[in-house]
Amino acid sequence: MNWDAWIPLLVIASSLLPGLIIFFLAEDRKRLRTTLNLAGALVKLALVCWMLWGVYHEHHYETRLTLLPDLELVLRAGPLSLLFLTLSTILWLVTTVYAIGYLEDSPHRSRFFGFFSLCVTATVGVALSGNLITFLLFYELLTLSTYPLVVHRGTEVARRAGQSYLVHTIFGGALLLLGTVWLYTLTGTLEFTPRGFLNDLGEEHRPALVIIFALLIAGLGVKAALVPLHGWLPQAMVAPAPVSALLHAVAVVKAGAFGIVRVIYDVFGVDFAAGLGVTEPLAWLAATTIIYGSLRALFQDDLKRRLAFSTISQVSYITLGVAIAGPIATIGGVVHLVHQGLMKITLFFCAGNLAETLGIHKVSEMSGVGRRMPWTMTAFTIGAFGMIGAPPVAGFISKWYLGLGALEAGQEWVIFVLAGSSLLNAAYFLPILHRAWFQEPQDAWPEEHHFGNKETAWALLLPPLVTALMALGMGMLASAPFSPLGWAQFISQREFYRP
Amino acid sequence: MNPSDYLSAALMIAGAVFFLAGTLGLLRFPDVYSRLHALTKADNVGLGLVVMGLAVQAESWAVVGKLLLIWLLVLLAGASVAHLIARGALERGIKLWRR
Amino acid sequence: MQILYLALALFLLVNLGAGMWRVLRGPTAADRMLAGQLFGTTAVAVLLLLAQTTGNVALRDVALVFALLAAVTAVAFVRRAWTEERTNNES
Amino acid sequence: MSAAFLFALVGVGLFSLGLYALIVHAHLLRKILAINVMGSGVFLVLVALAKRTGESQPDAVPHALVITGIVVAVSATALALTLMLKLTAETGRAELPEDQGK
Amino acid sequence: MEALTLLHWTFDILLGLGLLWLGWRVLTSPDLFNAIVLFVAFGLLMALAWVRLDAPDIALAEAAIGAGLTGALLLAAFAKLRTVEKNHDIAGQLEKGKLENRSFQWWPATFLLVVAAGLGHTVLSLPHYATGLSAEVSANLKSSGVSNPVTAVLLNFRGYDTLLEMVVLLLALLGVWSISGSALPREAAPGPILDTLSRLLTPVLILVAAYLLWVGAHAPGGAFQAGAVLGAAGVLLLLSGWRLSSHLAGLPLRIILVAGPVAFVAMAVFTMLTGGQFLEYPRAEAGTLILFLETAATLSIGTTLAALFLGERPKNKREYP
Amino acid sequence: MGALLSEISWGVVLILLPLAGGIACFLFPRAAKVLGLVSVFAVLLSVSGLGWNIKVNGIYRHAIGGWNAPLGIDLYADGLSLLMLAATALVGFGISVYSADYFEREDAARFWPIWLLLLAALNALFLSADVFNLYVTLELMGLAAVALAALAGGRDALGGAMRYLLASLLGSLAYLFGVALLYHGFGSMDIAMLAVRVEASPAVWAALGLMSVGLLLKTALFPLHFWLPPAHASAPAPVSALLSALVVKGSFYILLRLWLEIFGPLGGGVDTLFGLLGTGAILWGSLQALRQTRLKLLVAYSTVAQIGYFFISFPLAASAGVTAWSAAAYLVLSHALAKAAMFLATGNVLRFGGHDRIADLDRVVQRLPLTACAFALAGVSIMGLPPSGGFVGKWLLLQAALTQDRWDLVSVIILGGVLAAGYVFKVIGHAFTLADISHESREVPAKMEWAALLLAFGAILLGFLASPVLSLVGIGVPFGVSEVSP
Repeated sequence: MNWDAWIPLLVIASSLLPGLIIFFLAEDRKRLRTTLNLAGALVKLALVCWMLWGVYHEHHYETRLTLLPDLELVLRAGPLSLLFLTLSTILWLVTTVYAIGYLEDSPHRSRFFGFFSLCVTATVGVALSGNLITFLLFYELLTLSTYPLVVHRGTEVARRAGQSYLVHTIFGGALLLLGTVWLYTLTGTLEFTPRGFLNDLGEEHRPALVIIFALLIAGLGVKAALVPLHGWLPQAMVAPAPVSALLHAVAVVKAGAFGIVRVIYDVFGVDFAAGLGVTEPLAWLAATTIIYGSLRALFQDDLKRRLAFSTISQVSYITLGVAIAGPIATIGGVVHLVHQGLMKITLFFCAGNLAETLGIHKVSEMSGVGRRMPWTMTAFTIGAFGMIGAPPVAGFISKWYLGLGALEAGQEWVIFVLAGSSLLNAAYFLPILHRAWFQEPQDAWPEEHHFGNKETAWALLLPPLVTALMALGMGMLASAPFSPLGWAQFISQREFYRP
Repeated sequence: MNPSDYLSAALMIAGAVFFLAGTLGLLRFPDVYSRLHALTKADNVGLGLVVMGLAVQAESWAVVGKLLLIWLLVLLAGASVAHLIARGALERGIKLWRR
Repeated sequence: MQILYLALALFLLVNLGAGMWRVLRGPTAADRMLAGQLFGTTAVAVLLLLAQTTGNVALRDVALVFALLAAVTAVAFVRRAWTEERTNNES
Repeated sequence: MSAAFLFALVGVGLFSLGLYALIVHAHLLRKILAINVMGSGVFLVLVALAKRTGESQPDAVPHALVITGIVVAVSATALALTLMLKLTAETGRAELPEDQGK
Repeated sequence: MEALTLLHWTFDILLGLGLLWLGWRVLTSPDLFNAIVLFVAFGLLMALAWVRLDAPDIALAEAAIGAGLTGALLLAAFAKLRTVEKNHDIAGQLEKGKLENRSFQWWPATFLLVVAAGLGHTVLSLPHYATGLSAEVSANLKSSGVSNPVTAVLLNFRGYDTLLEMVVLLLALLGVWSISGSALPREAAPGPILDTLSRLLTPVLILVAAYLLWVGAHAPGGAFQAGAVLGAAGVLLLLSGWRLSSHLAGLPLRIILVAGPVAFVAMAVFTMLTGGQFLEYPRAEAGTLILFLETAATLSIGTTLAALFLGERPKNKREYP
Repeated sequence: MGALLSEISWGVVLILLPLAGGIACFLFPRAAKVLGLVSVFAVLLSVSGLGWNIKVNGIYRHAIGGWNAPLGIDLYADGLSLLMLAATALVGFGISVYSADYFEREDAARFWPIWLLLLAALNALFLSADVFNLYVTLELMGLAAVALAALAGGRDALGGAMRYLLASLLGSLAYLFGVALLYHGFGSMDIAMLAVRVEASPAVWAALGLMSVGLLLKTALFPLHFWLPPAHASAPAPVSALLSALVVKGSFYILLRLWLEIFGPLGGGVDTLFGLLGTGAILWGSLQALRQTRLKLLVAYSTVAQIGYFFISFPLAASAGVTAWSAAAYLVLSHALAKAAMFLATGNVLRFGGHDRIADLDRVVQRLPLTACAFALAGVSIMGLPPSGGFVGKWLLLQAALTQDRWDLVSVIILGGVLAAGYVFKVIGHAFTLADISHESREVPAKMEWAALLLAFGAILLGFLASPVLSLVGIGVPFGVSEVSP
């Protein structure tokens, strides 16, 4: 075992160990806790950068541990893994900073940050998984580590949200498990392989494979919030804002979407899946979810709920991209994994800032807030434009490639879905912006806190600004090397062009 | 069959008759005291006769001794227990039968 | 002689069965226990007879133990189990 | 048919009788008696069938097993009786709590 | 000869039917005390059945334990049950041991008839001749150290079972001591008759126990039977109002209680240290070692049975002067 | 060192050591705690010795008294026995550490000797190769378990113990009847010899029926589980843990052993019946667990449900033997650890808050984070979520079921996991709800919390140890070689 084999493990450990230590820290050891959190995040970032450089120079980072007699736990850094890994690592760092500011005086912080770290560990594991059982392992760990975060507030509403979350995810996990074992009994392997590992399977297994696909997608669709499995997501809004950011942008829904990408690319293979005839229904399902989520978002007054339905809609772009099963659409879908993450996390940070600073929870309370919190609302505006798909924000790139890809694959109907969704996005974001920037403020904010002469605490303000800038930058510098788009093209090539 | 066989047979049959008598007494007599009386007499004598009958046939004196020991033990236990039961019955107010 | 031993044993067994009636009938616990006493004695006799028929001398030891243990049981009854209150009933 | 099978069948009968009583009766002392009768049935089967050697001397192994079994039975009976008494002291009835009031 | 066979058959069939009938009455008679007396009688008949089955060793054990000690245990428990129920003052509920004789229940009865029929069929289907392990037992009897095959099996061939057996007894006692706590009914003074009886019988019982222990090597008898008789002696003493003096009720009593298993464990360690298998006695000393084991076992069994009868942990102070 | 390890007959040591320990505890009640802990630790070491021994030399066989079977009794240990012994020693040690602080002086003197004798009985059971000897160990185990179950005193515990005793005695008698039939039909009590000699006949079928019913009763397989919840729920916490984690496994082991060696090869539909009952157990037990309002009863019913999983293996073993049996073995092992941890955690909750009403748990579990964590980790294994021993077991079970298209069983396995999640989270949810800090009643010693946590952690760790564990279990090929490769 050379050093390269250790690095994936180190990446896992860099958040696992601080997390475990934090559990045992007393509530008031704030400085140590913060140090541990940030140090872990920075170490992880460094390691990821190291791996990025390495993979680009064709190093192989792979860890294997025996799990069952014929099954191994595999952690491997491939291009797709790194894309997701980098995203979650960066966003973890940002979110940690934000959470430190956000949870300034609330109780149970050690518990919170412990599970927070576990949650990131699970996400990183999901990203690095080299086979389906490893994926399953971290996927379930993610369920378990996010549950305490969802119910963190400890209210009756939170408890019910947690229950709903559990019912959905446990059920999804069971389906995923079933699909995985079944697949294993057919093939004897679960190793993620470009263009899938099912090509040698006989014709007689096709019906079984269709069902397995359905099981896997259903299992993943719960976390990816595909309609009709999305019920938990809006309820989970009761969680603290950093948790929502984590759920929506980094960890949970992303893990689901990422899993769908994995299943279609590295388990079934795009061609094989298309040949089975399973991608088209999936595309329709994704399209339905996109429209449904947008429509529901339109009618929410609660800001976070509106964002939640927006997530349901936006995440399905990723699914849609891979389900179209063409090289260009793939680029769109995969790159949206990153873009949506950045934009959505910005929006949630901003929503959190509004709630924390002014006590604003509802869209109808936002009149004139742009003047009170200009920086926050600037970040919010960038995020919202990205969601709508307006250039030069990153969201535009995703939609552009999705549209092109659909045309290339001869699926023109997708264009209408994209257009319709963009319109709807505009319809639910623009009124917010209008209200925030152009309406007169109310006499008093619901519950105002003062942070000196700043609009809010720096730990709360910095993260959304950073992520907003990144979203902007990725849109403008999309063709630069090492940009998400570049990676997405790399991934797409690997899948569609035989060497 | 030699003469000793006849002797032992007679003794044992007599013993059996006593046992029968004891049982009949147990079944027919009207109260616990009279039943006690009949029973202890009859079965102890019955057993004694059977033991004697067997002793006639015994192969060694040791066997005879053991047989007698058994009989003595039964006698002792029977008498004591009968006494205890009778006293207990009186203490508990079980009435004597009067014609 | 064998036949006589066995016949007597059989007779005593039947005799024992007849005595069972008193156990079932009662009426007082003393009566039942009394019948139990009869069983012990009868069983000792049966065992001695069987020892003679089968030639298995060990059965005399069984009879000996029987004789001893029957006494212990009876004492247990008198000392412990006989909890009847003063009664005025009569058979 | 021989004495071996005769007594083995009696053993089967006692086993079944005991099981019936164990199911039907609620009183614990009765249940304990039932278990004892069942045990005697099993012992009888074990020993009766040991007589099938065709010689005067039966198979000694089951005899040893049954002696072991009798000691187990008396130990279990003693424990059961103590438990029954203690339970009765708590509840006032020598029945299982769930059976009471039926 | 014909008549003899007929008598044998009659005896066996009557005995078998008697057993079944008694078993039935034990379990159905409406009076609880009656059921116990019938159970003692049932033990008596069982002992006769063992005799008929050429199993004098078991007959001895049954006479001592099945009919004797179990009867005493049941009678004592019955008495305590009355006291307890009286304390609870649930009037008329179980008046004088009469219980509501649950009416005949068809479903269990039918089910058990089927079970009995199936088991009966199974028993009858077994081969009519089978030697079991008797050949192996007699082949190895010489090297076992004793000449009574049952003792050979119990103490040598399957001595391990016997070791565990001693532990079963010990565990039962531990369980009883751990559970109990119900006060004994105060013992009435024994009275002259009982006093004399126990004075006479106790030495006899102890002698008989020693005799059975000794004779077990070559004839029916052995540790269990001897232990049971010894236990009966203890029971008789307890019934006569005798209690273990307080300074013996602690460690000394416990040492005697575990003497049997300790002897076995010591023997096991000894045999293994001398290079043999677990409980493999040196052939030459097998007889002596077995007698040693049996003596310890007899002491333990007797004391344990008596302690089980007493039912509660002896106190370290005198309760009954 | 190596020579010493293989010179000593560790199987014998494993039986004598706890026996001697138990007797010593009985003789010197004041020192019972120390003597007990030392004995249990020594047993743990001896199991490692035995494991080392059979890993090097293969199957362990020891002819007691120098008489070989069938005349004498043999001790026998292969990978399966080793697994059970190791589970017993590990869980037993954890529970012992817990008990050292749980029982006060008076109770400690009662608990330790019985527990050590129970340990001796379990070890003897797992090492026995003789069906009658197994009966004696079964009785030993039963009496010890009942005595422990009654320790708490009071109406519930005594009633539960009484019911348990009756069920246990009935089970043993049925088993003994089976032994009688086997012996008289085939002239031996040695399992291996019987395995060679048996052929389909009424005696074998009746023996199978009697022994199965007897052992199922003791294992508490639905619908013969009626005695388990009252007994397990009313005993002191360490005792509940012992009963649920180890004692029911003893009778299951005998059943498994007999099935593998004697009855399984004969065929017949009994395995299907076991599967059906297992299904019933999973569904009924889980639903009952969901309905409970008291934590201890919930955990007890969870045992009823989990026992069902062991029996799902029987119908699957016909054509996927090794996988199905490995699954059962792994489930037994991980259930032992997880369930012990759960009961110990419950004991902490009860001690701290003085009650175990699930609806009012908030304040209690929040003040005991380690205990809550232990319960949750154990719950992960019970639910069968990765990474945990329970997951490995269910994975293997699903694999065996899917290779034969047993969709009925597949759905039961999956559904059981979902239901388990339901009842586990019914409890865990309370750890996160807001609650006022209340006046707690009693301090919980740290050792008691850590014992529960470490056992639970062990159940999780098993998720990563499947390969070595299964290769150890495979020593002596207890499950045959009929592997179906996927």
